[in-house]
Amino acid sequence: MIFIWIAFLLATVSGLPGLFASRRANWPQIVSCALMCLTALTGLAGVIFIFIFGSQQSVICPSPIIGANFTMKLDPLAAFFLVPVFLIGASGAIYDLGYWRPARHTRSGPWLRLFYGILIAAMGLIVTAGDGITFLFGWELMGLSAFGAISVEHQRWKVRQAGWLFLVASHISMMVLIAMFLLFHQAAGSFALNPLSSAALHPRLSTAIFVLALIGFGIKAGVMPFHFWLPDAHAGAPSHVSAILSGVLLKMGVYGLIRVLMLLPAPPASWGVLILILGAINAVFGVAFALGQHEIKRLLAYHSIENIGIILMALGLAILGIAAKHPDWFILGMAACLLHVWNHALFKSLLFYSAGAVISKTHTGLIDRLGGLGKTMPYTAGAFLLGALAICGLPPLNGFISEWLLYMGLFRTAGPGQPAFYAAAALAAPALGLAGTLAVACFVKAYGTIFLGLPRAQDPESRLAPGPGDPARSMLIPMGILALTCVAIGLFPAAALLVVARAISPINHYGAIAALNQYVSVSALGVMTLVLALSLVAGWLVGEWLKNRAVKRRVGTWDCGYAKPSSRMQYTATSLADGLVGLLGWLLRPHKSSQRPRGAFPAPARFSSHVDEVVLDRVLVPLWVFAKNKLSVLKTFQQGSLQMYLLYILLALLILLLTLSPWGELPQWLLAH
Amino acid sequence: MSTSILSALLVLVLLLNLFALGTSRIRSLIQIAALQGVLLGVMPLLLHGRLYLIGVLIAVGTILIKGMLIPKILINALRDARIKREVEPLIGLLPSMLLGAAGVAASMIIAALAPKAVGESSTLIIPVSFATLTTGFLLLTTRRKTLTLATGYLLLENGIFIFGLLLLQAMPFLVETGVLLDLFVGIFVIGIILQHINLTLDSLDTRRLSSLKD
Amino acid sequence: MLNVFIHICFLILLPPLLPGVINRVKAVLAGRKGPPLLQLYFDLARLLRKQMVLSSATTWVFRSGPMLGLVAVLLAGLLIPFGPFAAPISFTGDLILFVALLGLARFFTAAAALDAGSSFEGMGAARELTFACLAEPAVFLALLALARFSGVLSLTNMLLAPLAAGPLAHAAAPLVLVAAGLLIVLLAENCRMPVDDPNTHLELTMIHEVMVLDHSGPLLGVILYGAAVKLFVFSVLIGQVVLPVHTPWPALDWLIFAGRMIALAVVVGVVESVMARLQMRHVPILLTAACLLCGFGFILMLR
Amino acid sequence: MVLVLIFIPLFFAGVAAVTGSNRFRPWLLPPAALGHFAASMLLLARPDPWPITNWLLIDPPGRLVLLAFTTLFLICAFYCTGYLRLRSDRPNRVFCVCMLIFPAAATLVICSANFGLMWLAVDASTLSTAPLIFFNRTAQSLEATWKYLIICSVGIALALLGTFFLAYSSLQPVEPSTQPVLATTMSANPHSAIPSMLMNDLVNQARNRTLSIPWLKAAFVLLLIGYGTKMGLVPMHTWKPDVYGEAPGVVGALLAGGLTSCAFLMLLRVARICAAAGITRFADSLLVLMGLLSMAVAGAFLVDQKDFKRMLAYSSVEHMGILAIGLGVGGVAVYGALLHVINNALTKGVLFLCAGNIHRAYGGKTTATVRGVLRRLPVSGAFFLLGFFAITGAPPFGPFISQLTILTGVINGGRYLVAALFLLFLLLVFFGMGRTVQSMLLGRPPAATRHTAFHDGPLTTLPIVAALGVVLLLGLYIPGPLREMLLQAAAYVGGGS
Repeated sequence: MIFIWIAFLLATVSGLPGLFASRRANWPQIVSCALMCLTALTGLAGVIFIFIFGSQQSVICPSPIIGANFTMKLDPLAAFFLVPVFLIGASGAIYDLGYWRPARHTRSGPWLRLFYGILIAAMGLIVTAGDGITFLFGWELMGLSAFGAISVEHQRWKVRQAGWLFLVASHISMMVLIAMFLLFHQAAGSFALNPLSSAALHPRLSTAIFVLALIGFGIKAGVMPFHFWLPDAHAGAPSHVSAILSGVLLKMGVYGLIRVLMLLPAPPASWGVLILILGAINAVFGVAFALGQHEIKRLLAYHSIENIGIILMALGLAILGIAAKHPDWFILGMAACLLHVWNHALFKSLLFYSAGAVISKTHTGLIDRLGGLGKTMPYTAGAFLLGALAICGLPPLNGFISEWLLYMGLFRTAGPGQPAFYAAAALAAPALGLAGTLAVACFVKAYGTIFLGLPRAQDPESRLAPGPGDPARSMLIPMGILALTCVAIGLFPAAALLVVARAISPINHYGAIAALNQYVSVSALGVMTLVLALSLVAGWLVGEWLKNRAVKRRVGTWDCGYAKPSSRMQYTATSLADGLVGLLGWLLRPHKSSQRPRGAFPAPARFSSHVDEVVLDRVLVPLWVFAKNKLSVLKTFQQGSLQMYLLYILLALLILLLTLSPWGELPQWLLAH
Repeated sequence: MSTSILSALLVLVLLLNLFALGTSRIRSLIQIAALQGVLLGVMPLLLHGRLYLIGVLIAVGTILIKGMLIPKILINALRDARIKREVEPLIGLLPSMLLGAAGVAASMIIAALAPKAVGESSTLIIPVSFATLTTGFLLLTTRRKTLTLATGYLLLENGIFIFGLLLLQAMPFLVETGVLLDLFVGIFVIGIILQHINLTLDSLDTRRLSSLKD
Repeated sequence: MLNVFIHICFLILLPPLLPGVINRVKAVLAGRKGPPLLQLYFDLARLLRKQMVLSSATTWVFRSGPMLGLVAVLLAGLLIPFGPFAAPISFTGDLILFVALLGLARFFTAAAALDAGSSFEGMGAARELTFACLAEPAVFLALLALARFSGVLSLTNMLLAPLAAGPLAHAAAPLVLVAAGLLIVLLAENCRMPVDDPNTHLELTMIHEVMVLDHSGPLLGVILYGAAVKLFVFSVLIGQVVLPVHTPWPALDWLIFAGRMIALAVVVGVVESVMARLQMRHVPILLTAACLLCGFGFILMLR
Repeated sequence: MVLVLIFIPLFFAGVAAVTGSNRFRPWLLPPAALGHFAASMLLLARPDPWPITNWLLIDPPGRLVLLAFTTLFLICAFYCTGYLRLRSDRPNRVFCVCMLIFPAAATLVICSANFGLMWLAVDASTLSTAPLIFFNRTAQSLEATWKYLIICSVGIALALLGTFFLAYSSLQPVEPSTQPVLATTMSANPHSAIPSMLMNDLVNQARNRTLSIPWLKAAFVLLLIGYGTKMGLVPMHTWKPDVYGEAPGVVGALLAGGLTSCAFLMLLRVARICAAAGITRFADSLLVLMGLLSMAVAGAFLVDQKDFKRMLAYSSVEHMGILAIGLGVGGVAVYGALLHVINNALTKGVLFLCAGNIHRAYGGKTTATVRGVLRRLPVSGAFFLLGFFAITGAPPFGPFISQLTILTGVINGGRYLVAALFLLFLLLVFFGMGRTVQSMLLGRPPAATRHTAFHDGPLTTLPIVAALGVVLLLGLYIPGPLREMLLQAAAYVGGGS
């Protein structure tokens, strides 16, 4: 416990030195990085203690709410969620050393580091909160500090918009959660996060709590259709902040959902199905939207939606398991859910780091203007490739392990003799498969266009020409760490699942460890991934050997006999995705603009398609504008004429006096109920 | 006997209200207000058969302030302001008179409905006070000149003062004089502001005073 | 043990035979003589002896892609049972690994294609990926149906279950639907008619062939071989579903198995020669049909 | 003691009136404020050592408001010296004098137990603030002052009528012959049967059900309208945006934090009588109605509000609505409302003082000219942002706690609809304010405003820091004594039951 405390403290203060030092000095950055690493070490030490010795609870101090305290509660589940917080937090701080140099980001640097530290501490507070008030404190602190971290570069209009959207979303979720916790308080009689007894809880009330929780946490987790804030925020923030947002902050929503659901007694199967369907929709639609993106970080942002969808599917399966008294569904679902939380944090941060490296070198994130970076930035390319394979759920990497568990659970719902209602839940498996292949398409597109082929710049001298090689070591190290963890979890799933099982223990009624192994043979899977990895390496070696042995000569790519091929004739990402975007046009509503060559001497032809944020641009913005216009009608009542103002007073007087008359009871009755 | 005189005075006040609504000249409007002030000053004396200290003092104070000082301020403001002497109602004079009459009727009905406390001297007090109140509000909402607004406020206060007669004993000396004083200071400050308005905007027309809006 | 050995031998040696059979059938139906049955073996032998020409645009992805693809497909081949004999590798959940391996192969093939930086190969990669997205759900639905039918989650037991149940099992009808769906998937995944014409020479209309334009020599050989193995693996999958026969004599079983493979090749050949190639924009409809077939198969199992 | 409290500012006001030096005069404010603060602390610490009459008693809610007011006045006083130093071009005699009379009047409101006296004090406070608003001597400030005077005077007049109704409702049948006698000895025996304006008499009579209910209801309506006008409840709020928009920031702070709290205190006292008389439901539903209306209208006007001082005005309207709802809902919500009085006062102080600085630096108060404040005035900008988050109910600041407590009361009262609307309007307010604040603070400051005279100085920023510090503290921890006071006050109003 004390370790966790120190960790939070260190994280909070890590940004302070920068505020009091000169803006161009380097040492505050190094100090804050060191403090953040220290945070990670102490924090992880505390986490290990929790894993070994089990839950702890402690009262911090009486809270200003009457009859409530600030309490912290640390159980293995919380500890499990603390791991990415500390790990990604520290690696981000290291990445920051090379990525956000004081020389280039003189003004924004100190603020960024301040907010970054507070953000880490706030997320830790959320996870360790033992009561609603503390939770809400952490929640808002997280929202505000993340808002600060996103909009450090607020002189850019896009960044301001992104920050504002994030703030709006986070405030809506705050309000919903306040309502949720108030209902919880009414049901439980206190804000403490203890399981509710089914006796005290009216089913309508528990349903209300569930729905509010789903919305409130869903907004933060970027669940469609509440994801409108997500792409802009991820694209606008500095890359390591995007990594935190996508890798850790979204998971806070997942954590809250799990926590609250586990407090509610006897969730009905319908909840599980609802979450499952929601998850499937998110998984497929998220990656579908990602296909239409041209900006690497926006693309990654939509993939966060996809992965949240996968996590939700797993959660839904677990709920279904509780409702249907099927321990195997619960265990598999919960294990997949938690493991994927870790995995997504790892490979998504890895991807954001490499994307950040590319952007910092080439000054653009537009996929179609890049190319051939694999030769000049081999390490970055390798990191991105690993991340891509992992996020596509391909063996032998970690993403595959969690998705495999989820598939296992889903297939089991279709076992012989299961009622059709539950077996139908297995239809989520094809959806997951579809999401998987779409992801493959999407990342072949991204990886192939950015790192393979030739640079697409008109002239090599332009800024878009590949930069002078890989980024600074301080940026490569965190990538390396994350890549290694991805591989490790992929090759030794059994070890990771031991931790997961420990994390499930406080919320599960079945005894996880035995269960998991008796339903699926993780060890066999581990062996297989190991074999696969080895044979892949062998294959790669053979390829290299062939090169040394059999290469006759090197020529330009065969260009079908064109006179003067240019690297801009390569297939672009837009064209790669065009087929699928066309198939999904009913959903993505792409704006296509094309100019076909005509006549004997055609004018320059061009084609471009753009997929915008449907929920935001087609629904919310028009709605908001409409509301604004309607509200501005009211302003005619404040036209500056004193006589009118006095008339308002008179009218108010008369109307209120009317309530004295017999029929004045009506409004009172209305308001009393 | 005193009760009947009181009632007579109250009726007089009622008539003055209608005049106030009907007159088209600011000066006469102010004078009407002043006259009302004087009448109001007399009433406390009549309220109970005999004289006693509070009554006399209040009477004198009222007559002094409501009847003389305040009208003086307003008249001065009117003299300094280089403006037309018409009241410029937002709605015609006749409609406002009709509205006033309606107000009187309504006050009568309301007063009739309202439960009375025993030992009330004149049954006219409540309706007349309500009617005066309504008149004040009418002047406030339907006149354009700042001065007429001030006068309307004065009538409003008069109405309240009349109601105050009902609980003369309840309102100790301090409160009563305080009320008067406040009224006086209020009008005084309003007068100052009026002068400033006059200096800066060179008019007392509220149309010039509606620049602040959303 | 012996069976495992035979399994591996079949997996390595048999695949190049199928294209030969298919081509021969097509030739016969077209009234031509056609290339020898073992043509692909000869081609491979020649290609492996050749040297290769590399584009200066390429990186290691271009060179290793085909190898990695081949490795993945071979491993997938080790996961499915041949005939009545259990697969060398079998554990609960290997069916997911099976699908994932095919995905891995696809990833590297497409990446390798993009590495050459030619628009044709980009085109091919785009089509490959697009159609795969439609084929994948069909495979999963088929697996669901089989899981529902067999109640186990390892390919071996799953695919031996129809065997146990016998050809006239109660669930025969759904299985036929599933098999039909899988056949379409096979045609699409292995770029046969009516989805793609392996013998065409117009780059703009090709899918698989156009992805490998720049590969030459041993690499091309590896690619051709990998494609053959993929075809083989798919055929095994279907064969296990449609013709569950087995005898007490293992040797006979192996013969039956080989025969079944060849029969399937013949079927494919016939399909190829009787059907014309679809327009690219009609392919998705065909694949959706495959999804529906497998889906119905699963739904029918639900009752 | 209470008299001392009232006379400290008055004394300094006298000194200020006779002081000749324009530069020295502002320095009279801090000692006055310190004295007032110290005296108030003494008064709050122990029961009044020298009570004079039963007219000047300070009741538990009064204690809270006194605490909030004197703290705010202290902060504003220090800020004011810095502010007036910047405005040394203007004669500040009247300003200083009124600046010192106003607290005396407000203190009288807080400390008096007689409705008549309270009314006098409220009116005095109105009149004493008018010259403060007029400080800038521009046409706009003139118009604002004018509207303020007329609207508030009318409101106050109605309040007076309401007070009369209240007294009249306590008029009981007695023999006419005995009236004069009693009249002379009235203040001697507060429990007389003749009309009384003393808080305790009225409450006692209400308890023995000897108040005439219809007149009491009418009185409540009139007082609600009257003091609601001072509070700025919709639709009597119309003076607020103009006045807060035109008055100097520090005056806005005193009005929004101090005057409105006093007006709310009046409503609270009336509500107590209603509760005692058992017409709680009537009073409560009206309060909740007005409160929701205020929140809704404020929210609507806050949406794309270009002028940040008017924005603060509407936010003040919204918070008056919150107070009204808290009072109306009763139960633990009253506790929340009383806490919110303090939080709102201090947070509004922060916001208005920062707004004053920003206005000084940019010479404009619309988002057209005011951009990139965080660059131009780092301290004021940052604290304006924090104040914005605080006032919109974000933890870890005090208003979050008070609003949450009020909401708890609403939910426990089973009024889900009210709770939903409450949250909805809070959201609307956040959108409206947030957009303006964001476009003010972020981005690059216009070149023209980079090098204007004003910069953050100690006197103009430290008071802000202090105020926000208190707000933050109240969000994290409520000292025992304060909690005691709050509980007592809530029980006093009848919130406890």
